[in-house]
Amino acid sequence: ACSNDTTAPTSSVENEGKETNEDAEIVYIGYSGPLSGPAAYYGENTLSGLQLAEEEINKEGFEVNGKKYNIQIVSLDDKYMPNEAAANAKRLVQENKTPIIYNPHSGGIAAMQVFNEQDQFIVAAYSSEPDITQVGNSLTVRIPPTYDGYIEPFTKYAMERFGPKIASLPTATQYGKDWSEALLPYWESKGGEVVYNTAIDFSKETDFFTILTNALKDDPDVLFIGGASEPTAKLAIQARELGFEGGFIVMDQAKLDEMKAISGSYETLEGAIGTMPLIFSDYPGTKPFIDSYQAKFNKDPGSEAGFHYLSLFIFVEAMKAAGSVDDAKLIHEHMQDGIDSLPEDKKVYVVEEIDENGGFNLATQYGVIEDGAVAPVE
Amino acid sequence: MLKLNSVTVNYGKYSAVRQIDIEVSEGEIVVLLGANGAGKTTTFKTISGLLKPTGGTVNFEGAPINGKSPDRIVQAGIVQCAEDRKLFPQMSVQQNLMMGGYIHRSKKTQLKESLKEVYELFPILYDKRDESARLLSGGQQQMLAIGRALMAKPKLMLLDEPSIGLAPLVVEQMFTSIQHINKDGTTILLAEQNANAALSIADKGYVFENGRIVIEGTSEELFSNDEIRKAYIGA
Amino acid sequence: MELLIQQLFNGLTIGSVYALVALGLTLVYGILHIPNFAHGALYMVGGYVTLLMMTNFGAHYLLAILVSMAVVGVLSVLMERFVFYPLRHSPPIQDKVAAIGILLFLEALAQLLWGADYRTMPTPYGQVVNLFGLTLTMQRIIIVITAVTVMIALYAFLKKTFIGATIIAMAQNREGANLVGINTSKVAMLTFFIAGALAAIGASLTSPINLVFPGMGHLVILKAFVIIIIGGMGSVPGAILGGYILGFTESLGATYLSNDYKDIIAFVLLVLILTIKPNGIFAKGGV
Amino acid sequence: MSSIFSKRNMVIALIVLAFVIPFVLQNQYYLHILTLACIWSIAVYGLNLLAGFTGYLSLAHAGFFAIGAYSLGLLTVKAELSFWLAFLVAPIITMIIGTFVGIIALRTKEHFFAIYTLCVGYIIYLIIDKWDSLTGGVRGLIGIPSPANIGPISFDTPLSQYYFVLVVTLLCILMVYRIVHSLTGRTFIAIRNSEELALSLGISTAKNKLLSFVLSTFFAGVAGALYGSFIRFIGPEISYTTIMFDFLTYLIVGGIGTLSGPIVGTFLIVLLSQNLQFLQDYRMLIFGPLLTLLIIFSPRGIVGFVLTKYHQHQRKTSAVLKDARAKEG
Amino acid sequence: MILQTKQLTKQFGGLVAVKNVDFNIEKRKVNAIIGPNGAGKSTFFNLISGVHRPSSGQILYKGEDITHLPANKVAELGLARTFQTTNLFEMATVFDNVVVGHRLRTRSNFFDAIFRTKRLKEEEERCKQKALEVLKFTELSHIGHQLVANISQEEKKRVAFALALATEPEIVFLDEPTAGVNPDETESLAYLIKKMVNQGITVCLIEHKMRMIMDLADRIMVLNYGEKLAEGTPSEINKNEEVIRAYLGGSGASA
Ligand SMILES: Nc1ncnc2c1ncn2[C@@H]1O[C@H](COP(=O)(O)OP(=O)(O)OP(=O)(O)O)[C@@H](O)[C@H]1O
Ligand SMILES: Nc1ncnc2c1ncn2[C@@H]1O[C@H](COP(=O)(O)OP(=O)(O)OP(=O)(O)O)[C@@H](O)[C@H]1O
Ligand SMILES: CC(C)C[C@H](N)C(=O)O
Ligand SMILES: [Mg+2]
Ligand SMILES: [Mg+2]
Repeated sequence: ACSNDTTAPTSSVENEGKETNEDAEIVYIGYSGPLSGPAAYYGENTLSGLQLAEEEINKEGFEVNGKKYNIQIVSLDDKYMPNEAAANAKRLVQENKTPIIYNPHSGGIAAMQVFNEQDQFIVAAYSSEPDITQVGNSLTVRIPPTYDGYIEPFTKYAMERFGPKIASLPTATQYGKDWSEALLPYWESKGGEVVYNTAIDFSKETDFFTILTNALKDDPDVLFIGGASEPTAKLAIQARELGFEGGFIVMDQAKLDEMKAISGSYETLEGAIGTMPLIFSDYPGTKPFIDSYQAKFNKDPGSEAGFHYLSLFIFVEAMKAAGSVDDAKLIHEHMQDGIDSLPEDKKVYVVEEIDENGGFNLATQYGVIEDGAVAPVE
Repeated sequence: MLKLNSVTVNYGKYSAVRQIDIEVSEGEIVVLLGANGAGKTTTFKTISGLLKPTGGTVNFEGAPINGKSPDRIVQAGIVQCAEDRKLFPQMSVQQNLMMGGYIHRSKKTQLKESLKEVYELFPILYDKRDESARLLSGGQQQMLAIGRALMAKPKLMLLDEPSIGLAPLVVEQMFTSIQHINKDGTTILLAEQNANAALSIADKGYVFENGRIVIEGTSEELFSNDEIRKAYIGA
Repeated sequence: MELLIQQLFNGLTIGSVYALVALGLTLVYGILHIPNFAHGALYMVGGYVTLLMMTNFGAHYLLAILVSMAVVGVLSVLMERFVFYPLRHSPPIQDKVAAIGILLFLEALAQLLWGADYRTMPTPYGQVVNLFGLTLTMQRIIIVITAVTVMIALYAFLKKTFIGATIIAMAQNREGANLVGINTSKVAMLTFFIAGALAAIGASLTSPINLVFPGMGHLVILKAFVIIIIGGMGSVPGAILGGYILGFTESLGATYLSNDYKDIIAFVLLVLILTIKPNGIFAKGGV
Repeated sequence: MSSIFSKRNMVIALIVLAFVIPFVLQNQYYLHILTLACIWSIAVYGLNLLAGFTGYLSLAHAGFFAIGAYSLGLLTVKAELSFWLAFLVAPIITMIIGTFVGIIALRTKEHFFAIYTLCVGYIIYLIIDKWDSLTGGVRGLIGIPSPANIGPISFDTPLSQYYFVLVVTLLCILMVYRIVHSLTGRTFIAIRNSEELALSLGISTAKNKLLSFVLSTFFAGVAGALYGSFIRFIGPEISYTTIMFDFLTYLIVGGIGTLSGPIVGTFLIVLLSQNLQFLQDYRMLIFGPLLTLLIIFSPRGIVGFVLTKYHQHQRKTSAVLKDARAKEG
Repeated sequence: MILQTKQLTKQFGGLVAVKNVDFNIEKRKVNAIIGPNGAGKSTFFNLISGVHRPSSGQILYKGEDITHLPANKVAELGLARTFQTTNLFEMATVFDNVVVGHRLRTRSNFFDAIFRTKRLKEEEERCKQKALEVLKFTELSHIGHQLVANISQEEKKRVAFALALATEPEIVFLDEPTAGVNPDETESLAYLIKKMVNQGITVCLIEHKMRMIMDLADRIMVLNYGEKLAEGTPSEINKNEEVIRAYLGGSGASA
């Protein structure tokens, strides 16, 4: 295998056996993310959305300048490490001439941004890290929304329903810290009080009782939690075990439905407010997406999958509008066109526009758990 | 009982023992004499399976035992009391002795019996039974090593320089004990620098030089051999 | 005061887990001088086997743990036979790297077989118990009780039984053990088996309060290594003491100093201990 | 005669190869990988100096690597020092911290030293991770400049960066070569062999051990600084145990205590793991056992294995020569 | 008299390994120490050479108090030693082993190493010359290029001598230099020791091989349980009843 450098790394979705579009050319789309190690599940979820999109796109193929194309995802493992992500990006550009490379962590994205303009590829950045779009990189597309939109409604809801004391226990990633840095001042400005504030490193903590005991000692009304859904759910469960009866503000990385899978019922999570789980969303394209995702992967999709799925369709549309499948700059310039011409049934979320820094702007929905069920907030 | 047939043992390229033949019959005390580094310890290690011979065979009670693992050889009835004693330093005297009875571990009463016998043979060990082995003096450690070997109720006991570093008085006691053990039915193969004492209790002996056996004979023959008197007895 | 007691109990829980994992490691390290970095992977496999026994075969939690102990024990023995036995004459660094290879393999295998996702392990002992103003859960009480029982049992096994004594004997003098008729290969396998079984117990007990996933071994293994060195390699009381020292430092440090810096506090404490006692708390060979 | 001829020319040939390879490969990605491998190998040389030649296995080296990288990063990004000054100062800072750590850590020996330094490495990681206001915490440090132009030479293309890193690597190897082959190196080896003996030969083991420790942190610091300027983004994970285990693996696979081991091991493993990428999920299923097998069948590493064979061969030939001479005589 | 111990004592926990030993080492003589295993002989060496700190007592070298000097300083003063278990770098050549022996007489540091300064080159040359010289003296020149792992036991002992000699010592302390060596080779080592004394070096050695000691030693001290049991010429020691009882045995034991 070592000497056979010309063969492209195959995608994990098998392309052989699909009889359509035999004469179509292939556009390689790069992906670098954690596919082994502690963050592998996160990586797999993000990749799965791309794979589903790839499959659907290739049923018909797409046409640019009268030429037919198929997509092929080339995925490489970077173990969540920036330098590996950079090496992967180099490799993808060099061997597959990928005009777009996805990466789902801020470190990898930042490392790629060092050379993506020079090497002419778009970083499809799945991160809510504000820096990603603020460094002024001209070939970056930030896919998920920033969390600013959540601060106000979450605060309002939680404070009104439960009271003014909050204990903050976000995940110990930059994303988590930024979230709490945005939330807590706002919370205080609305007359609230922060009674405890620390970050939890889910990759190092075996048991959350110690932290929770401290967080709960001043009887907070609300817990601010978040991170990967499953450990976040564990945190909520253990808070209940320790007698906590208030509500939760759940940052957007965790999904209420995924948390319920761990807690067993929504009762435990009563009073939690967070982003609307994809399965409860009702954008035009959500339903078809959920159906085909369930058919393919045999589980409910999370928003990571949804965003990746959606974004690939937008990129394809942008390529069509740009009239090029390989000119990253041109594609980036036509992102707005791509968004505008996205078919209704692919709108898993509704992206309104792409801002001047390359960030998607979209309307988001929130959900709360009331009486043991998810309910949308007005 | 024990028969070494043209046994050769190498350490890497170096032959420490070269084509030696040794025979030990039941009930005998046989002594191996020789200078430092002549190959006695190597021979013992080979018999008890810690080393594999490069050539030749070792037969015990008619069956070959070369190449067998040390624990199998102990089960066959050969127990070695090594030159450097190889005690379990942090275990107590009694624990060391009980470990010596490892192959009879299911026979609790027999073990108790053996323990009593050892304590009778070496009363000092009884006084020190709860002391860590490493805190014993050299002589006591040597007794413990022999006691531990006896616990296995061996048919053949290999004693590698039991008198090493011991005060003459202790050496005397040691040899008396060896005779006792032998009278109780244990065959003994002994390596010694202290040729005088060894030959006085042995039936026959072999003299090693540079890994070869240069002289063999009964104790009387060796005792009266001038060369040996000069080299090892220093008369 | 109540806070202190609650945190002491929390420290006890977490310390129990650390001690259980460290025990298996210290046996293997102290007796065979093998720094088995793959021990964390055994821990992880232990969690999965228990989980799968419960979810796929409907086995009771306790039965599932027994099966897990057996499976991981055997896996551990296989590791000894195929990797560490051939390396028995090499210096420990080589073992370390070989163990890293196994670790990578087992983690990848787990991910392939069972997926990368987080799973929860159900437990029949989920009840919350309130005692004297303390909040305990049955599971945590079980963790502490089991850990203490297992430690006492292991200690008694090593000290009071013949088979156990062979392990100690081998640690103290390998050739000597050979010379009294102990099959050292068998003892090595036995030791690895026990270590594997202990990892399985640790993981099976902890999983209901955390999650089961391929990388779960990382949570404990580094700390376990530090513990066994602090406690003196091969020392059973040392591993237990080290586990609890770390557990209490973490819970009390998080409470009275800083949660963000609690790991630093724990590690600085460990460094201090080693600075003052360069050979660990329990010097070598104790068992 | 022929052996001098071949050894010397091999080295020259390899260096020439290293210089022309970018033109042969014409592949940015491989250039990137080669550059990274060079950087790693410098750190591994540092580790080797201490673990391989002096006999003290430090597991804090990823930490010192990170200190080098962060020093460069902070000096350029926050203190806005000129690149070259920062590049000079970064290894010095690493060495200063290394001196303090070394003085205390070297009180311990063997396993205890290894674990002690493992703890120190972990503490370094935690400090980088937690001290947000200085290091940027988990977000890391972004925007480290690449080497500034020296007159007409600029370092902003991958090719020029490769040459820059290559030259530094060669200088470092030369340094290690000279140290190992000097009286200082002989002193280190004597300490590894037996501290007792070294002491009895009048060698101040404490001083020399510290020297070796500090030198090895120097190489880690240089590698870290290079890494920072090459990837231009650093996060706390570069000081984590994963990186430390990588270093260790490179060293052991290449051959600990040999001069070419670090570079052989690093290049082999880095290229191997990159080339196994196509296996996707199965990568570690293959790589893990491969690593284990490599250790089982060649415990002294690739270079150790080759050296043993070489010595055997030499012994045989000299024996043959002796025989021949004997027959003649 | 070149070196003198006064009431030298060493305690390990409860064990007194060396107890109030007064001993004088005579210049250019062979001073031997004998005694049963565990008598404290090696410990006595370790005290003098600075490996262990004495619990009490004094060590004077040419009238200067060296009791508390670390081992490397003691070596610099001209006291060299060998160890009971041969202690060499197995995977290096004999020559490379010996070169480092002269390190303590050189000054070059690692800057010299990196810049290959004149001083380093000179000193390296000096070390190599010294190595060649002592290899010649110990009759090892022919195996200088061999790996230590591949040479015989007796050759290893000689390498250990060579290493000690490379430090340019005034006294060498030899701990059981002929252990594990056959009688023929023992004799050639004894010859080498004589040769050292003829060169003006003072020798102090520990041995269990009586015939060699009686032949070689000018003076003998007998240690027993850490205490000096007797001291004198070989023939005096040979006749000393106490020594016979505690150590020599012989007629006493068989009687
Ligand atoms: N592990 C080893 N590796 C290499 N050579 C060895 C080893 N063990 C012993 N030898 C050598 O083998 C030879 C025979 O040694 P052995 O220990 O059998 O002698 P011995 O007769 O028991 O001597 P002693 O009276 O000193 O106990 C010696 O030259 C010794 O140096
Ligand atoms: N570092 C130490 N710690 C504790 N006890 C020690 C230490 N070194 C030596 N001893 C003890 O001191 C006593 C004297 O030991 P030493 O090595 O000096 O004996 P020796 O006369 O050289 O014996 P041999 O002839 O066997 O070499 C022994 O009982 C030994 O166990
Ligand atoms: C929630 C995610 C969008 C955040 C992502 N894990 C990051 O590293 O930035
Ligand atoms: Mg012997
Ligand atoms: Mg001695």
